[in-house]
Amino acid sequence: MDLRYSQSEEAFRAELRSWLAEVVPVLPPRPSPHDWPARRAFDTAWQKMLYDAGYAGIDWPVQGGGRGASPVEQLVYLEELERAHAPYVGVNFVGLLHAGPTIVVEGTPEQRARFLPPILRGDEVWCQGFSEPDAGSDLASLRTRAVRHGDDYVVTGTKIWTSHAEVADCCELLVRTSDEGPKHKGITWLIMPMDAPGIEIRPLRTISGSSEFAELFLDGVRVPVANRVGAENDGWRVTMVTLSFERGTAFVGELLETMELLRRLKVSARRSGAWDEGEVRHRVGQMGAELDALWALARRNISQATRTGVPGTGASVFKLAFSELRQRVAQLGMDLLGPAGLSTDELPSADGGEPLGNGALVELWLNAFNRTIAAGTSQIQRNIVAERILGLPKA
Amino acid sequence: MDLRYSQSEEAFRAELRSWLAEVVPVLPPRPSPHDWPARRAFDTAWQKMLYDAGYAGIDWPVQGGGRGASPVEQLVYLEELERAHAPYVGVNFVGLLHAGPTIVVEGTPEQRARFLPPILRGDEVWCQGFSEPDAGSDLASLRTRAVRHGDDYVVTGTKIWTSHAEVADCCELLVRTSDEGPKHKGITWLIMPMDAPGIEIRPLRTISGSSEFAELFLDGVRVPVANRVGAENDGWRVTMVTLSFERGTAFVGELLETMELLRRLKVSARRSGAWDEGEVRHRVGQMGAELDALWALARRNISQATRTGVPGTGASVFKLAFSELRQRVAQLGMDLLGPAGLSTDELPSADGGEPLGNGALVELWLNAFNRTIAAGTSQIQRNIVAERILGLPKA
Amino acid sequence: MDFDLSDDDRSLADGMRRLCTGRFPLEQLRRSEGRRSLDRAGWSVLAEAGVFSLRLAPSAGGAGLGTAQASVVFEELGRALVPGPVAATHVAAAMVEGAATGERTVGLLPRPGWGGPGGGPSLPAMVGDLGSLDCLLVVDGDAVELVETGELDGEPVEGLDPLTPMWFVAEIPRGAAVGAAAAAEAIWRDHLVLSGALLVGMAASTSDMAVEYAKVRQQFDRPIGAFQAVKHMCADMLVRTELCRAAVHAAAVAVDQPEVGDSVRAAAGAAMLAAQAADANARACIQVYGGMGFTWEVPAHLYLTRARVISQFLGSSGALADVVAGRF
Amino acid sequence: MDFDLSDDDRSLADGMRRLCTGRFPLEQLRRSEGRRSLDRAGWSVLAEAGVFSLRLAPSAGGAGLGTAQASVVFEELGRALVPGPVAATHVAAAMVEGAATGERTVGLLPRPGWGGPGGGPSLPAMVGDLGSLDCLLVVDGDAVELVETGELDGEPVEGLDPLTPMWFVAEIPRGAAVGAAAAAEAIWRDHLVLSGALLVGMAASTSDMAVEYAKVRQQFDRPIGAFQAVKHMCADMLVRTELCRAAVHAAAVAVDQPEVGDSVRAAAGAAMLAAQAADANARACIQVYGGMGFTWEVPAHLYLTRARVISQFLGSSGALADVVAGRF
Repeated sequence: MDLRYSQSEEAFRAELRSWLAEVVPVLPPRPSPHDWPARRAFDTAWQKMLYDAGYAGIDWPVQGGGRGASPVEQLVYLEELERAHAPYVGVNFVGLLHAGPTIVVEGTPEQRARFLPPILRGDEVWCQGFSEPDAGSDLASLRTRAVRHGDDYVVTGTKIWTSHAEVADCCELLVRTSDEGPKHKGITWLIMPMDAPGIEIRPLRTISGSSEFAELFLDGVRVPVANRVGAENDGWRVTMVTLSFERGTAFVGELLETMELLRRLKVSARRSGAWDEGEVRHRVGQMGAELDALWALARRNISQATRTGVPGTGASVFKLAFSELRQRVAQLGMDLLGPAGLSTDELPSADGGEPLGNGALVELWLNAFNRTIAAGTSQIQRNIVAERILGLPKA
Repeated sequence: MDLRYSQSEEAFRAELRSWLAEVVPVLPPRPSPHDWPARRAFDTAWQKMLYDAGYAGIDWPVQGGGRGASPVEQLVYLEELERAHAPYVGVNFVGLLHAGPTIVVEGTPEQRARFLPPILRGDEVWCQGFSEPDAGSDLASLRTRAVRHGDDYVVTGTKIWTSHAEVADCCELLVRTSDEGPKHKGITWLIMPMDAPGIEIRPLRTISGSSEFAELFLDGVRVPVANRVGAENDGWRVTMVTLSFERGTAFVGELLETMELLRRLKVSARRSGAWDEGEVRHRVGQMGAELDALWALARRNISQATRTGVPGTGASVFKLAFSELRQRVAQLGMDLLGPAGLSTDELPSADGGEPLGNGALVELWLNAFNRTIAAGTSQIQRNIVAERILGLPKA
Repeated sequence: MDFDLSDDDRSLADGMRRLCTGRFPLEQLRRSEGRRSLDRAGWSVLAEAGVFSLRLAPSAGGAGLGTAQASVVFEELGRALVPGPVAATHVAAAMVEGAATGERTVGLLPRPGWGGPGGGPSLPAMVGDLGSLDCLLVVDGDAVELVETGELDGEPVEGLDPLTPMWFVAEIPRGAAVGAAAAAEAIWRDHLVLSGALLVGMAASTSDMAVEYAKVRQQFDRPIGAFQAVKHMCADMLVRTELCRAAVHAAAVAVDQPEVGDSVRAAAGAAMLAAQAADANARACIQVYGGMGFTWEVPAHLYLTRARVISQFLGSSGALADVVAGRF
Repeated sequence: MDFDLSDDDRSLADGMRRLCTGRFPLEQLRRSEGRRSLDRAGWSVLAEAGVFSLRLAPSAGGAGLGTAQASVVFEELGRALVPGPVAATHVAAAMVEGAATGERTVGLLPRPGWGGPGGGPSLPAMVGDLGSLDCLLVVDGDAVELVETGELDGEPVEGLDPLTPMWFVAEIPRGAAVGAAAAAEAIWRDHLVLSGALLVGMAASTSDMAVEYAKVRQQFDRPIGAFQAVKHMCADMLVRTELCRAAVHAAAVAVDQPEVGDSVRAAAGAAMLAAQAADANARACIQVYGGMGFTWEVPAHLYLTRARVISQFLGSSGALADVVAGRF
């Protein structure tokens, strides 16, 4: 067990840190969270900068156009980004962390050549078309149908929770291609061009008022067979590959951001005097210890992934604990805000010091409710932990 | 909604209070919790005193030899007993709160005449033979078999969690009399004399070191058919009657005792200075509010039972909340004890004041673990609440 | 002693529920999301139904009913998410001319910095519905003061609850003294009880929503309510609701029948439990609804944010627990 | 960076687990329930296996290993419920002659009243295994003192944990100063880490027990582990164990590699989480076992009471959280 970084890892860190110190302060102002075209422009411009500097797809294999760095370097990368308050993946989330890695592993050479470079350069944005209104936790029961006509699949159905649909060029799409046998044996993984005719996008408003997600109504959309990743009816296996990336290091950036948030809450509590209450200190200490533990667990998961090549089951343990902790940290923030938490507009602070940022904090608090639902509810995660790790019987 | 007591209820209270003030202070010292014969002697002598004073079977119907008082008077009775620090039912628990009320409702005139007066007079002690090693939460799967031979049932099997077996005269016993149809359709409710040949009693030690429970090994025990309560194979219905008593007002005495305990903890915390910590005060206030709410809920349940004649489903709600609260109050006690909680011997207090009674408190803490298990685990109670009250589907 | 609801109590509740579903259905309330002014016509309907005058003597234009009956009525207002300062205007009815009849809407604030029974938030003060308030009662341990809203310098801000417009008010001026310490305690206590009743109704409503959804939403070829994880979450929601409802009713009865117990302790404890239940049940409701619970469309979040708005003005759980602990 | 256990770490753990199951099987330990003296022969076996000398330099008779390796070893001791002051004697090894070789058993106490890192219980002091201790290290923020047990006036009392005999000690005398503030901090920190490791092993053990029972215990015609209520309880047990294990290992590495972070913060946080996990998992284990979990025969309660004994000497969750909060 060694938590020190090697010389080459430290060299990578130093080089990255100095680059970030140069570019981050002169970035244009962040766009409004509600202005999706502006967000796309900002996030893809940032991705282009990373690409030009050699930091795109840090842990993607070299044959996928990535840097081929180790998971540990990916960790250093995330640490430095957070430290520099640099932008994170934004609208490139699905391309960089979901679809891209899946195509690296499961795509054909032609698919890799066509789809990977535009992701890394920030030229193309992806969205996700997995869940359906009646296929949430029970994803394998999805019913969006694809029927083969010549060189195309003709796709009809409804998708939901499609992130960034309005600004996306491509969609990773799960479709039903067979009704025979068990339901997860008739699913196929497709790449759908978002400019194909027959796609209707209806934005879905979340409880924080954002329209990060949409519903997709697909009516006879033609998707070339050449855009199929993996074999027909083998899409469930491909999906498990995709989800293993989501459940791997995908939350590390948010963990580091949450640690930073807790530190800010501590500073604010000291200033306001709330720190004098044992309960506030104990909540900070309790959550601080849990964040430290999760950071240790993340590094353990990454060390094990480095050894085995794939993210392990530790990811479900991490996700389960972190999603609830994120909610509790956000709750402490709300409690410290007091009455100021009743508004999403920025308010002056009571003591004249730097305000805690009540608008951003309220939004973070509301968005945190999503964490125990998205990417597998906590109930589903507990099933996974109990059945796959502990070997308890299915019901 | 009226929380005032009527004139007749207040008259009953006054009369009882003055009787208790007279007799409780001159009771002999309480026996050691580990000396069962002495406990039997103490508890039955107390029951005899109650009987002679007209306070035995306060809410039993008059035809069962009881006082026939209303549930509200039963509540007054429990309040006054707790207020006077009088003994509670002790080893008479099963007879007074389980078997007796069941025989009142379901027994034959002969059974009532034979079995009820000795319970009320403290002449006979009862124990319970319901659960089996393989039939706990799933009670209806019980396998202790009774085969009819002439005027007797011949019973063979194993029972567990039999309270006070070693000092009992009678046992309320569930046996299997049929294997046909659903498993709960082949059960019969019997009264087994504990001096019958073929009964072996093996004490079961609990985590607090007490031997309150035993295992019963029954090998060809003869029980007269005349001792059958209800029809053959109709014992499950009779059992539900029995359990409805257990889940009714059975916990009210313990609720009042827990309120008294919390008040003692407050006094102790004030003396030690722990009261200066916001967390200690907030725990007391939180639990105090929950105890007040449970006391309100108990009175609501009793008012509804008075109207309908039977304890309602509110009892499961009460049991679920109270069993966990009891554990939390006990935990606060342990936390206030600090190092003194590491011993079950009585220790001098740190500040020279009256000690909190660490031995008794540690025992109470350990016994509280039983509360979320006995009389239906919290998991089973949640099923009952969800399925019977909310109408959610069975799995 | 008969702590069950009487037939009169039940028909009072039924009547108020019918009024709410008829006049204030949620679909209609939601059309005013983001509103900055109160629906005055709706306010008059509430006044005519006796929501504010219920406890006044018949000679003063009231129904002469008790706090217990008021709590039954307010539970229905909470269930329906009826907006506006209903509890404040109700407790002000005997003190502020025109409150009982709905002619004047009255807000209630703890004097900022006051840490007495129930505690209170410190500056900056947020005041809900300020634009539609005629006056404010400001309460601390010593007195009740009446502040005309014209004297307040409020800045409109976006509210957390889309149905409760908010104003930021940097300073609360002193007002005319309209009551002494005893009145202050009674007003604060009654406001805790009736706010608690609103929160009970909200906890019950999200519990009902979750249970209904768990019965119809199918995943893995069965209703999700058949899975123990969901089933037990629903059971816990019911337990929380039943407990705080019993607590609020007992506190209300203690206000009406002082001889049965300490009404301040009962009010503080009941408000605390009701605030916790409304919050926890709204969260559980979002979780049972899954992804849909995270949408604006499903109203679970309206219960979550309304609960926070109401609770914020009652004092934190810790402050309320302190009151109970001191009097236990 | 490679935070995974190395092959050497794993064989160290395997070896210690074999030693424990061979020499300290639980059935055998349980035969000494109520004992008042330590099994000296067993103590020597632990010493020979290097439990106390592990971190000493080879020149001092040790194995020259790190705290990380010690934490792996102590997790196994905790899992097996090996009794006696193992963590205290280990951290005293470099300071007290004969501790490393098992010739002297050493206890460790915070100076009563000391509220420093990790805090400490106030009087009356309870000392476990006093009758078998040769000496005690008494630690506060300023110094480490060595107190010979002959100077202590202890009264034997019935212990909460039947495998840890207790003595009541009204007063802890001053002893010889054997270390200054830095040594005191290091001793206290290392004791937190190794006690944390014991608690991790205990949390893992009750988790394993519950999972195994849930697989074999049948009710309603299926293993109880097929019911989500039980299944999810087991999942939560694993989550707690994994989290505190990672925390204890990270704290141990921080002791060995000071440049990677604040070892005192890591130690306090890890000990706190491990104490919580050992307690919560023992409770969950009792609940999964149902009635059997409430029997003396099933060892779940031994883990519950041992966890309380160990945790009591580390300071409360609040005191440990304060350390983390101050340094976060």
